[in-house]
Amino acid sequence: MISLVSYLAISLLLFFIGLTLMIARKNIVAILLGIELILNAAALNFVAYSRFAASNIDGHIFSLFVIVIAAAEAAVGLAIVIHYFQLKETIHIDEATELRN
Amino acid sequence: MDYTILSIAPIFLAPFTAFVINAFFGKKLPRQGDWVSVLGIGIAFLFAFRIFIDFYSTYSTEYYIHKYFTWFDLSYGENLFKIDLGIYIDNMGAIMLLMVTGVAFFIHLFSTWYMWGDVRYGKFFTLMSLFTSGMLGLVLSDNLLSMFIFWEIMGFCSYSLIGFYFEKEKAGYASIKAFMTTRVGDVFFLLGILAIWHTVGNVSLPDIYAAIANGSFEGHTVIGISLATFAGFCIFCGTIGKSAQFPLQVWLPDAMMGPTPCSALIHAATMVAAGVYLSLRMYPLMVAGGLTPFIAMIGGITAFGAATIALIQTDLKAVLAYSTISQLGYMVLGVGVGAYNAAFMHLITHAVFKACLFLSAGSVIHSVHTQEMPEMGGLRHKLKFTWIAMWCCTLAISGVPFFSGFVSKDRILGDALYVALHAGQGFTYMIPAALGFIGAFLTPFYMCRMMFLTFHGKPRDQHVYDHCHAEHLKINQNVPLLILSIFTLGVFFSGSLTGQGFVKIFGSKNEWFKVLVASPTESLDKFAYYTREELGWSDTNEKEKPEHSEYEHQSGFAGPNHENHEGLHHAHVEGAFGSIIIVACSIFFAFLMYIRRSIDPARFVNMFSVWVKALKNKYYFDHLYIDVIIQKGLLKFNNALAWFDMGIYDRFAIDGWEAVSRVGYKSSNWFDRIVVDKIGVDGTAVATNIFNIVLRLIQSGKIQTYFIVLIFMLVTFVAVLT
Amino acid sequence: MKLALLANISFYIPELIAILTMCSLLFFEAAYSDEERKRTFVYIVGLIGLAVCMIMLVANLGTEPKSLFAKAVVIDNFSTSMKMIMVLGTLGTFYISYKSNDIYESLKSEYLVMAVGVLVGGMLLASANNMLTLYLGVETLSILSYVMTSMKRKDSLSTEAGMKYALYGGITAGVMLFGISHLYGIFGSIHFAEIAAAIPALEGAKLTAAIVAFLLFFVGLGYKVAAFPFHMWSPDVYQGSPIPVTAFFSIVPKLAGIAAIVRVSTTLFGGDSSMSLTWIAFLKVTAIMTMTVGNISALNQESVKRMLAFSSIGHVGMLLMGVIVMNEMGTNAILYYALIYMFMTLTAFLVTCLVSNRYGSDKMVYFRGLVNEHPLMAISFTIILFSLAGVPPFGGFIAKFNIISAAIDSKLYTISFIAAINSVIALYYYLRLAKTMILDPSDGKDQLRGASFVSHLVVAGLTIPVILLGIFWGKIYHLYSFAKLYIDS
Amino acid sequence: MSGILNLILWLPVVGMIGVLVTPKGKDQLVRYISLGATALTFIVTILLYLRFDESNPNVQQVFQVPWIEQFHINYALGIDGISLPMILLTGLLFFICILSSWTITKSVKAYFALLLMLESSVFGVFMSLDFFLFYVYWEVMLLPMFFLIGIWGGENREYAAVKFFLYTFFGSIVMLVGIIALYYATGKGPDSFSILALQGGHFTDMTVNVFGTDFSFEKLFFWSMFLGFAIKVPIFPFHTWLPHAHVQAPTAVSVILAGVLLKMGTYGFLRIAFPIFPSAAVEYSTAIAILGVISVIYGAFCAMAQNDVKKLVAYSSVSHMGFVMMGLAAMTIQGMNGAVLQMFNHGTSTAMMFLMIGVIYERSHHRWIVRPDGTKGYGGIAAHLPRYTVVFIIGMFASLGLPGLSGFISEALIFLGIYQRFTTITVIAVLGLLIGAAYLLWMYKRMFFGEPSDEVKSYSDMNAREVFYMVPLCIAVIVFGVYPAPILNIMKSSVGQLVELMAQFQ
Repeated sequence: MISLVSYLAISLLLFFIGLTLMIARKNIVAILLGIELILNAAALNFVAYSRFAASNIDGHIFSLFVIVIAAAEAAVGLAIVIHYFQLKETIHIDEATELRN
Repeated sequence: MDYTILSIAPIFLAPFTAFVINAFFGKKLPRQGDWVSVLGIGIAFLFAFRIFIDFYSTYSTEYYIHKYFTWFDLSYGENLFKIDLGIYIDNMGAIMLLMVTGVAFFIHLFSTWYMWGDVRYGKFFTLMSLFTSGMLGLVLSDNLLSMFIFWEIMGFCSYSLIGFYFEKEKAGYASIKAFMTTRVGDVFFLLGILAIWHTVGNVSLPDIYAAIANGSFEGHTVIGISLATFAGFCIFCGTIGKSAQFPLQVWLPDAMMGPTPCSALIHAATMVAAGVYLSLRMYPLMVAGGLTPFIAMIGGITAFGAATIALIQTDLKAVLAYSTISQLGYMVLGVGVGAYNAAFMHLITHAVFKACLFLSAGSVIHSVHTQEMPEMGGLRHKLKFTWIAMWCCTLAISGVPFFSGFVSKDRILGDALYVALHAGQGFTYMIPAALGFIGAFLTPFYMCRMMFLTFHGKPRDQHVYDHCHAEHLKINQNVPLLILSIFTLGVFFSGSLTGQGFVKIFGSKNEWFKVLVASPTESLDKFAYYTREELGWSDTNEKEKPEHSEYEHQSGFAGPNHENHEGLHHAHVEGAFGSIIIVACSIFFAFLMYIRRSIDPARFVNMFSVWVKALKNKYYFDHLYIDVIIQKGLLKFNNALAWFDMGIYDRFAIDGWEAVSRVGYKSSNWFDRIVVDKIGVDGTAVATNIFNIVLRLIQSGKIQTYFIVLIFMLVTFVAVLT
Repeated sequence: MKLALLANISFYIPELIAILTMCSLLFFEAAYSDEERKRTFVYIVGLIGLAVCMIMLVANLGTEPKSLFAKAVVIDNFSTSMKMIMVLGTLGTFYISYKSNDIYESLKSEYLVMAVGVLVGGMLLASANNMLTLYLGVETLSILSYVMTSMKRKDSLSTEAGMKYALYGGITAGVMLFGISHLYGIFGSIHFAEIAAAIPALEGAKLTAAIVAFLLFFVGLGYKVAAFPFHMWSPDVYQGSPIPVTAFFSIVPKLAGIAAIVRVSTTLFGGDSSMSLTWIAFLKVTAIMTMTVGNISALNQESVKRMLAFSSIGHVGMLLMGVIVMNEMGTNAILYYALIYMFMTLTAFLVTCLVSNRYGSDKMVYFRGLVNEHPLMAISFTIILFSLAGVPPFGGFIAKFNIISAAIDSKLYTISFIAAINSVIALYYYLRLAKTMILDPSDGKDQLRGASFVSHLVVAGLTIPVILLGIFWGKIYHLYSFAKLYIDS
Repeated sequence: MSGILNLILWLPVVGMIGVLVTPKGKDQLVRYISLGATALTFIVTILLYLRFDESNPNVQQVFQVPWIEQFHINYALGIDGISLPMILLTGLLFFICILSSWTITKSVKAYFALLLMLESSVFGVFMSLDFFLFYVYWEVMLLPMFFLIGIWGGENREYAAVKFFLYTFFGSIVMLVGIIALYYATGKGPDSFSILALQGGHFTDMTVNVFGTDFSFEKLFFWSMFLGFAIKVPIFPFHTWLPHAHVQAPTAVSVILAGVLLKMGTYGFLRIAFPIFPSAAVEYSTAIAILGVISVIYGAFCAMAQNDVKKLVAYSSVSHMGFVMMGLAAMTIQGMNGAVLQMFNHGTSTAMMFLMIGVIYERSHHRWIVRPDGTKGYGGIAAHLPRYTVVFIIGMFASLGLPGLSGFISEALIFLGIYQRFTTITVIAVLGLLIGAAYLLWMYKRMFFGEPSDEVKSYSDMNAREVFYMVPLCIAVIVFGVYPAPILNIMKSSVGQLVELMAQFQ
């Protein structure tokens, strides 16, 4: 029997992997991936909570919205990254430091 | 006699009006308005004379005029406070008024000759009028506050007159010196006024006398000192400043930078007299405060020290200036030894002969266009009237019998001798008395030296001599001198020819001066029941003496004891004879040295070379004050403080906030870059390596810095809040 | 039931009109081919659309507060007022974008479309009544904002800013969502009212978990209003964005975020449970740090835009102070502050835009002696700067006065003193700019391009309300005192 | 209800609008309009004086209409014996300043408009009975000052203007917190912003929590008000903006700054800080007296070291305002009356000094007594400019406190007052008189004595306009020195009432 705790553990793991990706990777696409992981962790939580803790389907609905928004965000994010690549020919995060005092 | 405002006020208002008229319209008036000033002081003289006659005819120590009005009233509810200004004339005041107006009148008259042709002729008279009115106002004042006001107005006038020739840099220094030195005393004077006001609730003279009589001063202390001592000391400091006593004597010699008539006014009738006058007015307070030994000491030191400096002066006016300081020392000594009456008499007699001396000196200087005595000599042939007048005054100041100085000064010395030897006061008064007697030897010497060098012998500078026109009798040049010199005779003051009661002339009012000018300490009880009356001009002239006076001299009275009249008289006779001998020796000595030239002054100069050097440097007081205290101390301190204020305090403490914020900003930047980027990111990288070997060692990314901060802050918040 | 939901739509007309405006803008964009005429036309369409939206909002103002769509959104006077301010702000930035070279050179109507889109998100956020709408609002705001930021397509700075914004926005939205998911787990609901009801009963591990979850939740909101410590993106993004966009960002998302924070705080943490106290303490620290960090960072900025960006962080701190108060005075003060802030920010950015048009830079040196060439503009801008600093008799002072009043009314003396000190720091950098414009000599510059007579009038016209609201603020404040927050239970 | 205060308050604004609508290039017309406006205002202030009931200690000529009803903020004006002398002074000085600014040629319109705006705001401060209104005017006054110093000032004008603005703003914003705190402490009632209703010490027992510590409400907000007013006065250690501002400001602005604006600080103490927080004021009066005496001595010493004559006079203002603070700290009938009188007298005498410096500056374009390189700046003026010298002497001796001129009687009253409470401080403070005389005379000596240099010989003496505007000040200085009763009569009831209030808390 898979319990709530298992879901939570997985989602937490996903969350931290996402965070780590965002912090540690220098490829911008990888960072975007990290965001997706975090969003997925949340979505997983929603579904799990909806099943085990709450007596309504709000969680399910929420996770549907999350998926849609994650897609939108990924689309916009990738578009910007591509544009950035066109301008700078790099997607190395460390080189995006023009905006400094 | 019934007084109204109209019968007293013109004494002050006439010269003051002259000042106002001259100040505004002086240039448009004929002769630049000098006659307005002369007329003003003349009118004042007439009124003063009328009052004097009234007092003289009343001939009572109990008689005084006290009238006052409210200057302003700040009372509200239970807080009562008003300042009354008024007029208080007693015998002393009446005599003083007569002296001031009389002497000032002649000085004014003389000035119309002396100053004629000066660029700022009109301005001179404007200031002289203000000066005189200031002094008259001070004498008329019934309270210390208005005394202080006029006191300061005189300070201003002396400042302006000393700096009259403002093209000269030296005049500028001299005027500042005069004002600032006297101001040192004034500040203390003001403090004294405050102390008295706080205790008595008023500063009018009758109120103060009443407070002393009733013992209101006892039991109060100011910063640990008994109130009477503190207040008395502060007020005496005013005297020290104004009357050029040790250690604030430095300004008076420099004051001769002004025109000579103004010196006459400062040295004789006004400024310096005001200081002694104040001490005399506040004599009961000085006594109550136990300050008399101190006062005597100051007087003695001044009398002696100034006399020694006068010995070596070559400038005609400088000799007179130091003689003034010396004579003022005698007056203060008189106050200190309880010779109240004699001190005041010396004030009057000195005013007359010193005015005359200065005017004579002015006459000489104007004729020969130099002040240096070594360039003069033999002038008696050309300046006959001046010569006569000046000799009269010299004899008077020297204390030669039959002249006024003998009457007054020798009574001071007599009293000093008495308190030093007979009154059982121990050694307290010994030194002042001794200094006084040495001074009495020096005075005739330097005065005669001056006379001999100026008028006698052969002309030393033929050019100067030839340029000097022989003098004719002129109403505004030598007539004032001659009239003033008449009053150097002692008979006017003593009532008897010799001053010791022999050959009486004034009949029943023979000892009028002695009788009328009674020490307030002796008549304090007339104020014991004094109460202020309703506002407005009080009509009371003569106060009823209370039937049963409970006032008695306090036990432990600190002043010099004059109870033993027998001993006092005895001492006076001793003193008189002693001083006659001293004077005779002194004049003879001067005669030998400067006429017969049988003694070479250079011998003495060599003998006392160190001392003479000190004398030439005026005992280094100027050096001490100007070079050491002001230049090395005050100005350096000021510069340092101003530098601190703008350079340190303002720059760092005030503008520093800006710098601090900038540093704050920079350090937050630095925090971002160093702490977060290097330690945070790299540290996390290391941590990530440990947990996940797959990830390789990474470097910081700027946006990732933000993530780090974000997470770091989150963790912090979580840690703190949960 | 379903019909009832549909009937609710009549109260949702303003948002619908905004969405309609967005669509029609896209339509006209595609329909017209003549570039120049299209441009003007598009602007007219946008203007009309928002004007109608505004009218509808005004019409909504008096109505009874109610919650719509199964309590997903709340329409009350507070949210309506906030929306009105946002609509006005958007209109203002339209004018700036019309004048701006940044936008003019590369784009046509995208700015309008995007701005109205963000506005819709903001409106959603301002009336969000459950976690889902709130999240949707945040994301609508954010995703369009990323695009707006990188709108200067040829400019690598702009793109970089957009990218950073997207990444930062992504992580914060993710963290927030993660927090929300746990909140849902703890409370079993996403509706504010139900969560609020459950909060007092929390204890033990659940309380701790809730606190952590709420913190994660706050990240998203804090990032939207650029509150410390989630403000770090904003200077970079503001600098990289075109000026109209920066102006827009300083107004609409911030005010929407503040509105959401107000609603969340008031609805969820109105009581005095330990959760509420933690939340308020957290907000206090955030407010203090936000205003201090914002103002100190603004001190030595050479770029006026960047300075204004940092200063807007400072203002957010002041607004958060109004939130902490958690009562009607606070919300009134926030509304008033928002209104004045909107006018001030618009004017400031408009002038900056005009200057930057001419010189291609918004460095402070280019403002030297502005008063000699354009007295009206310079004086207006100076007034605005003084107002921003809170000098009477301008609106900014009254705004600060009201906020501090509200704080002191709740005995928050410490934060009031800190706010006061912050005003002084703020004055310092505003004075620097005022000094540059008025006191420094000009360097014999040419006329500003695009600084037409109309621009001057607009600048002056935007300044007038700032002055008037500083003197006759009784009426408007009176109006706002009806703008109560509706708590649907 | 009386409209006369409104008239005084808004006449300058009308003048300002008149100036602003004057067509370009008509500078002379601008000057005459401003002159007319200030002259008219001055005449109305005199009418106000004639209408004033001296025996009534309370506020008179009250005009009150609601402004912001929710907060009970009123547009409330009124005067009493403390504010009337200040209003008279303001009316007079602005009239004079317009005359003295006749030679300004840079942006004439803006200059006169700002000056008129300044006048109105200064009147506003002295007339406000509503705390909010007071604060608004208090701050509004900064704006024209900022520009007047910053645009028409000397070489380093921007720094001075910014410093002045920031410094005062800092003080006043802290005060603002106090104002708001008072509003809530009184329970938001209808009188919560009324300065008069707040007076009387209603806050003695309250406490507030700041930075985690409990403070007495009264003490904390007394200090917050203190800071606001002390910076304005300015007392040591808040004085350093003053030398900068004075040195850089144009003549007329220096005159207003020293003559009127500094008095707003002490006026604040009299009208607000003391009566509203009497027990704190009494408790801290020693500290205030000590700060006062430090200002006196410190200002005087710093003045003595200055070679810039305007800076010297600026420091002398620090010194003289220290006397005012001492008089306030005395809290006796003499001290308080003396302080108010000193406010008036310092206004006239220091205005004279600054005007005279302005006159010579117009001729020499420098202000050096001794130039930084050690050479002589001025020197020998007395021999060349007799009229100038006479007026200068009057002004200088008035500020030196020469009896017979106005400064003395107020200083004497202050000393009398403070002696009763702080003897030792008095003993130290009288030294200030000594140093005060020293630096002024030293300045006078260096500027006026000696042979005039060729440069000084090229100066012309005061012209008719300059003499004309100096005459009223000379008259004021002399007349109120000889007979101060007219001014004292105005203030004594109001001050007496204040003293009675303070006495209840001693």
